[in-house]
Order: sequence, then structure tokens, then C-alpha cells
Amino acid sequence: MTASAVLFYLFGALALGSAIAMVLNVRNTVAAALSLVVTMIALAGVFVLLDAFLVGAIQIMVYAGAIVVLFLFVVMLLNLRTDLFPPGRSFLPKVLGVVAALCLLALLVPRIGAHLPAPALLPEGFGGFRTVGLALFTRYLLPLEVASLLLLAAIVGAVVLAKRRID
Amino acid sequence: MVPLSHVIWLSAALFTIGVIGALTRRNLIVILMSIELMLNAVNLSLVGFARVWGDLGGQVFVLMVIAVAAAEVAVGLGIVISLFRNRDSVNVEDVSLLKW
Amino acid sequence: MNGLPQVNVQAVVPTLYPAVGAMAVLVVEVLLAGRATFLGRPLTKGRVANYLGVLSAVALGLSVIAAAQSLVAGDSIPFDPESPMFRLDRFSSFAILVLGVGSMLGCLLSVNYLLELGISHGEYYCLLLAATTGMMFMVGAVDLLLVFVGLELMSIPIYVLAGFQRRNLRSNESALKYFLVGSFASAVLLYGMTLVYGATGSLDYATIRGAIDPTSPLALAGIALVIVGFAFKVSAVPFHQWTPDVYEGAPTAVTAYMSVTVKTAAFVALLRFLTEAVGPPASAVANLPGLFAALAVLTFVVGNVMAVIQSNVKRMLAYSSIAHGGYLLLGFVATTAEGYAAMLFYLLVYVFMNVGAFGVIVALANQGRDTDRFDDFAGLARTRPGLAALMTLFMVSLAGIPGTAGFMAKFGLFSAVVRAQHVGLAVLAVLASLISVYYYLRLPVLMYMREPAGEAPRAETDALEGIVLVICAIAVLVLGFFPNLGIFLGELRLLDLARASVASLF
Amino acid sequence: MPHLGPITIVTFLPAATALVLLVVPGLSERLWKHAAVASTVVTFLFSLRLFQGFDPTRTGYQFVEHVPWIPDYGIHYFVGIDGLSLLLVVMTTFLMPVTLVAAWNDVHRSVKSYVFFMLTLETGMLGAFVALNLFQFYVFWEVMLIPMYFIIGIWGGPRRVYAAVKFFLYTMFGSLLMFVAILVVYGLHSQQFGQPNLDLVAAPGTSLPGLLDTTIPLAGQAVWWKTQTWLFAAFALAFAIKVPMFPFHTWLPDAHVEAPTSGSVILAAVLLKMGTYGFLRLGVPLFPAAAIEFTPIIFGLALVGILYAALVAMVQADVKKLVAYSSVAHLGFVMLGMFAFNLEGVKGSILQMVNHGLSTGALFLLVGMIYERRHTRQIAQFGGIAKPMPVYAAMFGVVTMASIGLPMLNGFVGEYLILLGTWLASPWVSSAAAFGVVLAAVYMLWMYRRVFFGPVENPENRGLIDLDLREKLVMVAVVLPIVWIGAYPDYLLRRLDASVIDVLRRVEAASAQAASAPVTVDATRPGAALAFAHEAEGSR
Amino acid sequence: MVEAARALPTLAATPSTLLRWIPLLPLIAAVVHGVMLGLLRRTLSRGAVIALSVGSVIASFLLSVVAFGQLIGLPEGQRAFVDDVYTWIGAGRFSAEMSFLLDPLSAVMILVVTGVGSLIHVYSVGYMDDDHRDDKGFQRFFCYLNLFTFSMLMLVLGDNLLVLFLGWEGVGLCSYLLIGFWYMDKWNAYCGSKAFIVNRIGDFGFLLGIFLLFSSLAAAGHPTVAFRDIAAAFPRIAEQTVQMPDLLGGGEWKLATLIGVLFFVGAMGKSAQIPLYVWLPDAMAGPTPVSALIHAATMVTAGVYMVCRLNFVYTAGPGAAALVAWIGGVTALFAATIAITQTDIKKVLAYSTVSQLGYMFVAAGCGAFSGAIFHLATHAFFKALLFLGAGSVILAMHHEQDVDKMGGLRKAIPITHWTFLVGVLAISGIPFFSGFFSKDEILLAAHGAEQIPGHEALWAIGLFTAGLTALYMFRLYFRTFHGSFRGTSEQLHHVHEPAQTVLVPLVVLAVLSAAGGLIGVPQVYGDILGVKNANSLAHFLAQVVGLHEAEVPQAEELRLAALAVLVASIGIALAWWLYVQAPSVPQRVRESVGWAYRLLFGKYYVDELYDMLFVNPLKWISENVFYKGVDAGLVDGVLVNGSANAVQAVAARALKYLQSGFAQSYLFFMVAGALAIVAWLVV
Repeated sequence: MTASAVLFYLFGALALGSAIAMVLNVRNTVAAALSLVVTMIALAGVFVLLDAFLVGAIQIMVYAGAIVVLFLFVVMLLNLRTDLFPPGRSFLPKVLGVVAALCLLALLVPRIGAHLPAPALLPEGFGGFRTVGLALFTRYLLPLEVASLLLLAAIVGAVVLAKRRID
Repeated sequence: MVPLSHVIWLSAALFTIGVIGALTRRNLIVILMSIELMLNAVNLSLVGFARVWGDLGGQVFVLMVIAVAAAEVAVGLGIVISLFRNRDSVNVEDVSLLKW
Repeated sequence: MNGLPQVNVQAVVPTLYPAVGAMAVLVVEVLLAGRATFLGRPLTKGRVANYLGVLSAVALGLSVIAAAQSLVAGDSIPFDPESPMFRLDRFSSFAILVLGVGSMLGCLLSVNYLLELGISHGEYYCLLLAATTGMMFMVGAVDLLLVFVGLELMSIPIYVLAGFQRRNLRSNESALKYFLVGSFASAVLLYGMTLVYGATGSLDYATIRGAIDPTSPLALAGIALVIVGFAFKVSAVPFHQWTPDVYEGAPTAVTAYMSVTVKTAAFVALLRFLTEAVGPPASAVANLPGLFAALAVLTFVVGNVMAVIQSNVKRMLAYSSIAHGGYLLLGFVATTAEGYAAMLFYLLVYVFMNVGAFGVIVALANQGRDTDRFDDFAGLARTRPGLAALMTLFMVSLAGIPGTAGFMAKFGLFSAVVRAQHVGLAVLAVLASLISVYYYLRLPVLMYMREPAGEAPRAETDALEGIVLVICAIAVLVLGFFPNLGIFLGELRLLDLARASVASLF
Repeated sequence: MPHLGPITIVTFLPAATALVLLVVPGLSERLWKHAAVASTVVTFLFSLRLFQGFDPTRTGYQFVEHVPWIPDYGIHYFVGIDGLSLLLVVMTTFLMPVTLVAAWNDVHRSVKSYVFFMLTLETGMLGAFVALNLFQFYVFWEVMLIPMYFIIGIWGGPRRVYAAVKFFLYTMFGSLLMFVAILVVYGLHSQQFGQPNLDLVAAPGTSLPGLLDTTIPLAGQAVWWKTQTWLFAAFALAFAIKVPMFPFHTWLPDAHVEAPTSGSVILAAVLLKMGTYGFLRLGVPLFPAAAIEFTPIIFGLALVGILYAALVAMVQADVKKLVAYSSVAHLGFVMLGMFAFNLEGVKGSILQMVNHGLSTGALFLLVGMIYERRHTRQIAQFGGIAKPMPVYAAMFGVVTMASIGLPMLNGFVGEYLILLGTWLASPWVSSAAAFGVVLAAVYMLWMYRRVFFGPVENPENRGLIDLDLREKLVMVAVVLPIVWIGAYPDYLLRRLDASVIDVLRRVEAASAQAASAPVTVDATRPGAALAFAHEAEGSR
Repeated sequence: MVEAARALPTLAATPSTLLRWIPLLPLIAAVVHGVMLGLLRRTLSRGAVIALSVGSVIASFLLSVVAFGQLIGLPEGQRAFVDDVYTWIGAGRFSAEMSFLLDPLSAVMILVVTGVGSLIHVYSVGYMDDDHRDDKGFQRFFCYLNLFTFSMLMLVLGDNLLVLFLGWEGVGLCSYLLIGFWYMDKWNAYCGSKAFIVNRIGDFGFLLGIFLLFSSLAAAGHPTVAFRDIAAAFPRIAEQTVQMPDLLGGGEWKLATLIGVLFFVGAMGKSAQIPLYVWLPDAMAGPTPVSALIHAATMVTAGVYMVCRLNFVYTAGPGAAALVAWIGGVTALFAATIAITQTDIKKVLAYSTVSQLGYMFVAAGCGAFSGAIFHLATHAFFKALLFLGAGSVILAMHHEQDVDKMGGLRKAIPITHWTFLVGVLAISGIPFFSGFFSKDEILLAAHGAEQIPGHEALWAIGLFTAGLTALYMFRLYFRTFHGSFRGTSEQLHHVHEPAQTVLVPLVVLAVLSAAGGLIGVPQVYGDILGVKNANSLAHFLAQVVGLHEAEVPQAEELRLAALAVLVASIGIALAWWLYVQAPSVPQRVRESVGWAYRLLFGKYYVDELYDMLFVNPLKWISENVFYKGVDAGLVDGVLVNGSANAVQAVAARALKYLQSGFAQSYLFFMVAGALAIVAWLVV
């Protein structure tokens, strides 16, 4: 087993563990958010192992650095220290939902896993800043522009929704 | 590199955890996080496939997904805030005025 | 590799108008905010709203005209000849036309309604235009990436629009549910796209089609999850449950807008994906038509049956829109050019009749309250005979009674289904639409055959609302009697063009 | 449409009037009524010109107009008339002004809407009778439901909403299945001829064969839903509901009882004929083999309808409901004669359509007149009405007699020919049906006796005022054709030969084909009588 | 028309446009009255009404006489006029012309109809004069009467079955209208409807008869309903047989028999034979002239006329003939027994009419068609006379009809008395009155009808009935005109002879009743007097119905006649003894055999039986099973509203709860749906 493989399983286990922690942690929203950060960072590591360097970097910057912070802001803003709700309604849909999700997993992955393509030889600089950036501004120019509009709309939307007084 | 199937397993497992979180947690913010987790799981697959095919499209896709996720979170949290102002609650089960 | 790629900007011209419009609206509102008068007239809140609404409508109108020109011209322009990403052909032009018209009608419908509700802000038009831009990209995209980004650009503003009436609990709830379920569905869709990508190594439709192996579980799972994602957007059962809640809770003008445009965009994008990326389903994935048949039957049965017991007109129309989605899904069962053309035409017709129906509710909204319960319509023929007549027309059209566009649409679609040898489905569909006749007729019954009760509705209709309703009514009648009438100097024969536009998919 | 043909004028004049009235502002309700009557009278006069110009010796359709409408779908504006539609068109145009005049005071509120609906209704009905394109037919067939729905629902009695919705849904149920069958036939046609066409027959000046030229498979020759059997069943269901045949008749009593007088009249006189017309124009010619196959079922249902409806009519306490059930029985006769598949039966059946329109229409008019005075229709509330209202009693008597088939009045001729034709096809069915004639006398006379004879016991009936001039004119207008058809039916019957022979020839051909096929239909029955179709054609 | 039929040796007929005017004149009068009354609500003056109505019928009578004269002028065997007016109904092979046929049979009938009809019109002028119950009653009455005359003339003049049927139904309508003439009385109205409906049941058979005859002829290549064509073509199908279904006993029937039976069902209704006679006694609710004209002289004999018109059917179908004869015989006896106990003067006459019609059918069934027509004619005379006489009595008694309240009227109204006596004598078969000859001919026919099973018994019944007839008629006569007056003294005070217009027809009819028999004197008397072809009527009719020669020795024939006279005399004597000599006896008889009396007085309770067996069960089933059960319950309740409710219930009780309003439940459905779709496509 190569070092990269070791690292992969390490990061993978970390990501899985913290993801589970996030879902299972019903007491503290802040802790859940922090678990998410750990997952993100672990995944960034995996990305790098899979030759996605730029993506890995952005993953840390945007996700860990911006998105989760946003979560934390809101948690603080709403003063949601604990996550304890009165007893909920029937568990049946939830239990069934979990079962269904697990079935999906069990059904899908073994079949998919058997038909995966073999790894290709990578060109020079694959996943690096230059190649990805070039692709982003040439071939994927249009989605990029659309995404910019998307961000504008999201900003406007968030402002509309969350601004205290706009009337 | 590790076998792609392991990447897929990891990604699918994370996705499933996200799904389970979205289905079972009652805190809206945690549900949002679970959805983020699902998107991230997909990102993992995308990166894996991009690696295997040697195609940059997958990685660009991941960047876009990250952007979209950011936008989604912004809007989603905005909705949660505006809801919280009216209801003083982030329990998803309190939001059931409209039904049948 | 160096320098900007050689791209055909004219391919995205129709989509640029709303995109630019979205930004222009923001700027214009800011510019107007500081002024007391404009063009020599005092600048009231109402007038600002009118200016912004008309400005947005003009942007959309330009887009419609551009789409119509492209539709008539019939060229097929890829955005980037090397990797097309986006293609303006007859198919996307038709869809853009439909989207533009639907958005324009929704836009005009909103102006006075937002004022009534006291939520008239320029951001509304910005979001609406942005969403429309997203839809337009979705329908023209021939690349999974652009489809996804377009879909998100469509969805995110609409989440906001649904919750635009911030102080209203129902509006909040509408937005939240739509957002939760919607982003969940996006993730599923994304996962599906990823699997397709994994199976083929490409995001580009043409390449995918060349590489796809219809027996590989990877590809099939991807296709399945993509279908799930779109099924959510077209509210196919069992992915429909958000629809009634969102339609009921959202401001009516938003409901009118989203009910027609989101469906159109999703159907068209799915159609494009299935035909251009997967290939003709009959040859590619053997049991795809069966899947759609099951979805369609479930959808129109559940939609129609549930609509029967509703007491809120918006909610009833939501279930009715689910049912219409069910009929439309039959087009995927037919898998013939005829069927796809019928779908396109159906979507066009659906814009007019559904916007019309919601438009009447909008025109009745009074002092910040929606008059959307069935009881509110009692005796409307006395108090508002014009609106009652229009509502009747739209109901009749939705029910698919001949002489209206709704019938022409059903005629084309069911005819295609029957010719594709699915007569059992057609029988089920007509029986389901019999149920729909019952609930559509409840409104005329109340309006014409009962005495007015409770408070009187709004006394007069706003000019823009009136224009929208009249346009819808005329369209419903014209498309019902002369679906192929040449408009725009006789060149735009919609039925012919619907048929011509799907030719590019084969 | 550069040139307006006579049929187009007749068909669209009422609707055009309605539109003009709608557009011109500030017209009084009185003016609306006058304009409506004037327009329907003019329509009637135009239709008389059709009648006069009709050449009874020619086969095929006359006054044909064929204009492309949505040619890509094979949809054309294609109208024309033969003997069958001629009679029904003239009956419709005749009854419309009569009904409007009769209902002059029937409707008090929203008069304008009422007039509007009546006029559009007329266009709808006429359009269906003259349509030779299946799409066009279906459009008119459905469109006429809407005005009728409103007429019942707005101006009807206490349970009007239930009745209107029931009427609408019942009819829709049948026509939607027919719609699918139409699509199947349409598909078969374009499969066989390579080009879509919904015209029934090849239009003059075009080479594309019509739907009637389509080869529609017999049972066992194709997948089930492409066979004549199932397609006919779908058509037949739609028409049987409209006719209405037992057991699809239950919408009728409700609709009739709740509808305002004019609604009942038009419903009974014209709308029900859509069903029988549909059978003869579409159901039988398109699927002759299936029609033969279905004959026992149709006979059975028609027979049950005749006897059953008569018995149920007997025990009704409401005059209007009684008349409604009598309609079911009468139309049972029409169906019987039609499926006898011989000239006697089919011609009788067509004539009986007209007869029923006149006499049942007149009965509803009369019931409306008494309802206007007394605001009740319960038989028990009346008694001895002949004393204060002799003219009314006389008119009612004549119409009653027409309805129970007294010779020299119209009902007899139709019933006689139908029973004779049925006898030639199946003596037993005819015998049983003939017993329905006895029952008709029972319930009609029983009702007549309880309403008109005996002492005037209810004080409210003492001061009843007899018919005024308007009502008398209306009744004379209706009674005259009743007597005329009774005395000289051959004038009308002559005009039917060509179209009936055309239908019978199709049935005969199908029957011959079935006889030669291994699956033998009972070929002796309908085929035997048909040999004479040609003979009769030659001699006339 | 079909060419093949022309090729048959159809009797040639001379065209004549005169015929159409015979029925048309009364029609015109009726229409004028109808429009005046029914539409304009104006009445003509009394004089104008009389001139129009009576005038038209008399004119029609004169035309009939002229036509008759012309007919006689034609060579024997070719006596037929035909008047083709237009094609009435044509469809396929079926064609019915509106055309009239005057041959000996219809000639006799139109003379009787217009002759007796004229007299009764005249009589009605007097009789209805005092009818003040309805201000327009006078004109209305004549309107109906004219309409009746028209219909009856159509019936007898019609050239084909359809025109006959037209008249047949027309007279039924007029009968209905006239029975219910005084409609303010519920009972009258009930009787009118009953008459119509019972007749309809008969018409049912008639119609089927037409169908069977037509279809059989059509199958033989001669589709026709015209009498002369039928007569010519009938031999081609006369020997055919039909297989009856098991339901009706199975077996092979002769076609002719079946046709005959069906037509006879029609005749049963119209001519009041068992089991459809029930309407006729009730028909007496109408004004008396109506009873005389319609329910005695003309309409009720239409059945006899029809059977005679279709004589070839009955000749070819012995089964049908036997049925006709036996039904006739049984009816004759049955009605006579009821007549004995009735106390209503018109009821007695009504049952007597039923009985006499039975005689006519006996004759027709036995093949003596001319005998039937002969009795038809004489019966028209004397029964019209009796009814008019009864009417005169009723007028005198101020509409009292119960003979128990009469008695000893012979002095108060002598003319009525004497004419009535003539009628009674004629019906009783007293020698040389008209009834004597006609009844004798019938009894003789029955006696010699070998082809009828049990013809001797039939003869015996006829003979016995003749005695009963004499008994009940003289009972009536004695109770009315002899003994002491049993009404109030005030009534007695007002008894007076009615007006001239009433009396003149009485006298004329009395003369006819007395001497009318001379048109058909049996050859046996002719032989005695040395006259050839004494039975001029039979010879005249022979062209249509054939000549029925009695194959009986002269002595035998005279012996039979004497026997009949003897039986009648016994009846008369018994009546005299019971009702004049020992008036207390009937009361004692009544008490000693109470059940029998009640059975007879209650008319065998046939009406009640019919109600119990048919009318009430049918009503009950219609109301409870069909209307409430099938219509409202099954079709509407279960299928129509049931399916609508089912849809509603599925939504409101089940589907609705899936739409719970909780976002996470929606997510669950998404996951489940995704699982299903993936499974569908991948697995």
C-alpha cells in the first residue's frame, strides 16, 4: 500500500467519522458545524490525492472558510446553542427513509463498482491551477458566467430574505 | 491511486449519511448541513471520475458545485432566518401549515 | 489553447436579454429611488413598480422576439463550435419562446399584485429575470454542467420568490419546503449527472451519446437519478408533494409564473437529455418508456384525485398542474417525434391557460389578502362577470373541452400516444381527465350558479392584469381553433414549428 | 373562408348574432330577445332553403363545403348534408325560435346570458349535424355541452347544480372514450393511407380517402383495441349515454326535471338525437361488422329501455319526470329501428328522431306553460285542468296522442316503421317492443286523466288562465308539423333513401364478408333484409 | 311498389275520386269544430253546429248511397272502386297508399255507418240539447262525433291494413274522448282511459298480425298490405307453417292460423271479446248517443269487419277460425249471464252488445262471413234503436239509469215504449224481425260447421244464449215499461216524451229493426216463397267473402229455426213470469243462491282480478324495484354517484394523509421513489 493509499483511507475514515458525528450530534449545533468542517477538510485531502489540487484548495477556502462560517454565524445569530426539540411526530417515515437510503446504497454501489472505467494516464499539470483555470475560462466560459449571475441572484435573494427592513 | 470503487464507496456512504441526516434531523440548520454533505459527496465522485477519465470537466464541475452550494446556503439560511423571525423556531416539524 | 475561444455570441442572445434585464432592474431601481419625479411625473411607489415591471417585460419581450426569429429562421447555432455547451436551435428557440412568454405574463401579472400585498420591491423583478435566464440556459444546454448551473440559477431565485411575502407564514413555509426538497433533489440530480459522467467520461451530450453503454449499471443508475431530479421539478408522483404546499403558500403571481415556466424548463431539459445524451430511449434503454408510463399514470391519477377534495383554488390548481405534468409525461412514453412535438405545444398552451387561471386569482386579490378559497368565488358572475367568464374559459381549457387550446394540446398528445400503440394509457388518461372535469367545473358552478357570499372582491382590474388576462384568453381561443394560425407576419405557425423543432432531436 | 356556403350560414348565424349582441354595448334585454328570435327565424328560413334545394335522388352529401383548417392533422372544415342531417337540421332550426318564443317569460334573470347560451347552443347542435370531419364533429359535440350545462345550472330548478354536473360528467365520460377511439381510427387511417385525414369521406376535389375508407380490423385480426369490436364499443358508449339507452339514462330525468323549459325542450328534442345521429353517421358506417355483432346487445338494451322506462314513467309523480322517462322509451324505439338494418327500420328510426323532437319538445313546452302558472309539476296538485284551460287541454291532448303513436299524427309512422323493420330482423324483439306501445298509452293517458279530468279539487287551479296568443302560436307551430308528418310522412321519408341505403350497403358488405369468413356471424338476420335496399333504390 | 305483386291476379278496380269525399266531409266538420274550440275558444251558433255536423254526415250518407248505386251498376264479380290519393308511408319494400276501396263489404259498412250515424247525429241534436254541464259541450260533442264518423269511414273504406289501422285507432280515440265526454267526473275519465288502454292491448296483436302477414308475404316475394293484393298473394303462403317456440307450447303452427290469431287479438279488443271485453260496459259512462253509435252499432263491430275482410286468412287457418268461433260463443254466453243481473239500463244493453258481438264472431269463425256482416247490420239497427230508446228513457227520467227506479213507463212515453219493444223483439229473435234471420243464420252456421271442434256444443251455447237474451231483454223491458213506477213522485211528474229530433230516429230505426232482416232472408224461406237468391246480402258479399252455402236439408233448417224461436219464447215467458207475474221470485232466487248472484252481479269480478294480477303488481314493481331499486339505487347510487364518491373517498380518506405537510416526509417519498426508479432501471 502506497502512502497515498494510506492517506486516502485515513482521510476517508476521518470524513466518514465526522459526517456521522455531525448527523448523530443532536445536542449541539455548533459542534455539528465543526464536524462538518472536519469532513470538508478531510475531503480536501482526498481531492488532492486524486490529482485535484485546485479543487482541494478551493474546497478548504470556500467550504471550510466561508460556508461553514456562515452556518456558525447564523447559529449564533439565532442563538441556537442547543438542538433539543420537543418529541417529534411518528418515527415511521424517518425509519423507512433511512432504510430506503441504505437500500439505495446497497443496491447501487456494488453494481456500479463492478463496471468502473480503468484509470487513464494523466496529462501534465492535470488538476493544477493553470489547466483548470484555462478550462474554466475557455471551454467552460458560459457556465462560469451563468454561475456569476447565480451568485448575484443568491446575494439579492439572501438580502431580500434576511434584511431586517426593506419595506 | 486507490481503486476507484473505494472512492465511489466513500462518496456513496457520505451521500447516504447526508440523506439520513436530512431525513431524520429536525433542526433546519443541520438539515442544511446534511445537504451540503450530500453535495460534497458528489464532489468526491466527480473528482474521482475526473481522475479516472483524465478529464478536467469533472473538476470544473466541482468548482461550480461549490459555487452553487455557497449560493444555496446563503439563500437557505436567509429563508431560515426569515422563518425564525416569524415563528421563533428552527424545527422543521413546526412548518406544516400547508398540507392535504 | 491560448486566448479566448471563438464563440458564437448570437447563440445566447435570447438569454442575454433577461440576464441584462436582471441587472438593469437593480440599477434602475436605485437610480429612481432618489428622485421625486421622473419624466415630469411624480414618482409614486406604484409608478416605480410599473416602470420596473414593464422594463422586465420588455427585456423578456426582446428575448421572445429573438427566439421567434431564430425559430422561424431555423438555424442551429452552437455557442462554441468545438464543444457546443449551448445550442440555439429550433428546439431551444421554441422553449425559450414559451419561457419568455410565460415569464412576461407572470411579470406583468405581478406589478399590481405586489402593490396590493405591499411587497413591491425591485429585487422581485431581478430574481424573476435571473430565474428565467437560468431556465433558458437549461433548455438550450447540451452539456450536463450548464444544465446543472442553469437549473440552480432557476431554482434559487424561485425559492426566494416563493418566500417573497416575508411576513406571511404561508409564504415562509412555501419557500422553506421548496428550498429543502428542492436542494435535496438537486443533490440527487447532481449525483445522477456524476454517474453519467463516470460512465462516459464526458459532460457533453454528443460525446456522452457516443460513449454511453445502455446496459452498464453505472450509466443506468445515473440516468435513473437524473430522471428523479427532473421528476421533482415537473412534480411527478411521488416527487410531487412539495407542489401543492408551495403553490398555495407562494404569492399567487409567483405561483402563476413558476407553475408554467419551471415545468416547461424541466420537461424540455429532460427531453433534451434523454434524446441527445441517452439517445432514442426505445433503442437505448429498453424499459425507460415503461418507467415513464408508470410515472405518468401515477401522476395524473393522484393529481386529479387529490384535486377533487381541495377547498383552496390555488391548491386545486397545484394538483391540476401535477395532473397536467402526468399527461405530459406520456410524451416520453410515446418516444416519437409526434409525441415530443405535442409536448412542446402542450407546454405552450399550458402557459396561457394556467397563467390565465392564476391571473384571475391575482386580479381578485384584495387588500393584501388572496381570494383563493372556493367559497370566495361564489356568485362571482354577478359581481365580476368579466373575470368569471375568463375563469370559466380557462377552466374549460384546462379540462380539455374542444374549442379551446387545452383540447388541441390533448388531441395532439393523446393522438401521439395512441399511435405509439399505448391505447391503454390514453384510456386511463382520459378517464383521469374526466375526474378533472369535475373539479374544474366547480368554479363555474360557484360563480354562476350560487349567490355571492361574504365580502365583495376587488372592484376593478389593473390595466396590466387586464392585458395579461386578455392575452391569455385570446391565445386559448386562437390556439384552440386555429393552432396553426400564422402570427408575426404569418411566419410563426406554432404547430408546424413545434413539429419542426423536435426534428433536430432525432 | 372566401365564400360562405348555405350550410355555414345556417350553422353560424345564431352564434354570430350572439357575438354581435355581445360586442354592441347598451342593448336592452328585450332587444336581445327580439334579436335572438329574429336570428333563429332567419336561420330557419335559410334551412328551409336547404330543404328546398336538396335533391333526394342524389347519393352522397350535398351543399358540401371543404376548407382546410389544420390540414397537417387532416382537420378540415368540411360540412355537407344528406337526408339524415337535413331532417335533423331543419327540426333544430325550427324548434329553436319556437322554444325561444315559448320561453319568453321563462327566464327572468341574466336574460342576456341566457340568450347568448341559447344561440351558441344552436350553433353547436347544427355544427355537429353538418360536420363531415370527425374532429369538427367532436368539437361541436362537446362544445354544445357547455351552453346546456349553464342553461341547466343557472336557470334550473332547486337541484340544478347536481343535475348540470351529472349531465356534463356523464356525457363526458362517454365522449372521452370515444375520443380515444377516434384517435385509434385516425391512426389506422394514416397508417393505411400515409397521410392524416379526419374527413369522413373523401372530399370533392381531393384524392385522399376518408375515414370511411379505412380498413378496420375484425376481431382476431389485430391487437384488441384496433378491432372494430372495441372501437365500436367506445363510440357506442358515448352515443348510448347521449341517447340515452338503458342503463345509461339516469342523467336524463335529473337534467330534464331541473332544466328550465327551453333547456328541457332542446335537450329532449335535439341533444338526445346527437346520440342516435352519431350511431347512424359514425358508429355503424365506420364499424359495420361490429355493429352487426353488437345488434343483440343493442336490441336487448333498447328493449329493456322501452319497457323499463315505460314502467318507471308510469309511477312518476312529476309530469316532467314522466315525460323524461317517456323519452327514454321513445329513443329505445329509435335504436331498435336503426339496428334492424333494413330500410323500413332505419327510415322509421330517423323519422322517429324528428317525431320525438317535435312531440316530446311540445310536451316539455306544455309542462313549462303550466309550471309558469302553478309553479309545480306534481300530478297530484292538478286535476280538472281541462275546465279552466280548455285550449291547453286540447293541445296537450293532441301532443299526448302524437306521443303514444296515434295514426295521422307523427309518432305512429315512426313507431310503425320501426316495429315493422325490427320484425323483419327479429319478430320476438319487435313483439316485445310493441308491448311498449301499450305501456306508452298507459302512462300518458293516466297522467293526462289525472291532470286534466275530474273535478277541480285544488282551489289554486280554479283561476288558471288559458293559453295566451303567444303560447297558442307556439303550440300551433308545433302541432302543425306533428299533424303534417302524420298525414304525409312520405314527403320526408323519400329524402332519406339515399343516405340510408348508403349505410345499409356498408352493413351488408360487412355481413357478407363475415359470412364468408370462418367466424360466422348470424348472417341471415341482417343480411336477408338488405337485399332489398338496392331494389328500393331502383324503384324510387 | 314491387312488380311481382302486380303480376298476381289481383281484382281489378275502377278508379273513383268520389270515395275520398265520404270520410273527408265529416273530417272537415270536425276540424272546423276543433279549431274553433281548441284554438279560438269560440262557439258556433247551435244552428250552425247542427248544419255543419249533421249536414256533413248526411251528405256523406248520400254520397255513400250514390257510390253504392254505382257499385251495383258494375258487373258482378268486378264490383270495386278504388281511390288512390297519395303514398302515405313508403320505406323499403313497405309501402302504404292513402287509398280507399269500395267493394261490397265496405259498401255495406259505409251504408250502416253513415246511415245509422246520420240518425244518431239527428238524435243527438235533441239528446244533447239539455246538456248544460259544459257551455261548449254541444259543439264539442259534435266535433268528436264527426271525427268518429271520419275515422270509422277510414276504417271501412281503407284499401289497405294501414289505413284500416288508422281508422281503427281513430275510432278508439273518439271512443276515449266521448266516453270521457263529461270529464269533470273522475269515473268517466277513468272509463275513457280504460277503453283506450284495453284497446291498445288488442292493437298490439293487430300490429303484430300486420307485421307477420307482411313479412311472410315479403318473404314470398309479394310485400304488400293492400287488401286486394294480399288476397291474391295469400294462397302462396297459406300452407306454410311456423315453428312456435317452446315458451308458447312449441309445435308447428300453420302460418295462416298464427296470423289469424294475432289479428283476432286486435278484434278482441275492439269488439270487446273475452278477455278484453272489460272496457265496453264501462264505456257506458259516455252520453247515450255515443253508446248507440260507437259502442253498439259501429265501432265495436270493426273487429267483425276486420275478420271478414281477412276472411281468406281464417279460411286457410282453421285453428284461428275455431278460436274466433269459440271465443265468440263463450263471450256471448258469458256476457248474457251478467246481463241478467244488471240493473243499469245501459249496462244491460252493453253486456247484450258484448254477447251479440260474440254471435257475430261465432258466424265469422264458422265461415259464415256474410252471416256475420248480416248480424252486424241488423244488430246495428236494433241495438242502436235500443240504446236510443234507453236514452230517451234516461232523458225522460232526467238521467236516471237504474231500472230499479223505473217501471210502468209505457204510458208516459208511448213512442219510446213501442219502438223499444220492436228492438227487444228483434234482438230476441222473434220471427220476421231482423234479428230472427241473422241469428238463425249464425246458429245454422254453427250447427253445420264441421271444421270447428265441438261445433255442436257451440251451437247449443248459441241456442241457450238466445234464450238468455230473450230473458234479460224482456226483463229489462218489463222492469222499465211495465209494473208500477218505483222512483220518486217528482220524477214521475216530469216524465215526458222527448223532442222530435229524438223520436224521429227512433221510429226510423224501429222500421229498420223490424224489416231490416229482409236484406238477408235465408234461401230456405226464399224457396218457400219461390224467390231465387233470396239472401241478397250474401250474394252481394260473395265477391269478397265467398258464398257460404248451408248444406242442410230444408226441413232440418226449419226445425232448427223453430227450436230457436221456442227457446226465445221460453226466455220471454220466464221474464214475464219473473218480472210481471211474480215479482217477488227474483228476490227469493237472489237470496237462495247468493254467491251465484253476487258473482254475476259483480261481473265475475274480472276487473278486480285484472287489477290484482296485472295492474297492481306492475305498479308495485315499477315503483319499488325499477324506479327506486334499479334507477335510484343501482345505476345512480352505486355506479354513478358511487364511483364519484369512491374517487372522493380515496382522496379524502387515504391519499390525503400521504400529503402530511411535513417536509421530511416528502423527502422520504423522494428517496423511496428514487429507490424504485433505480431498481426499475438497473435491476
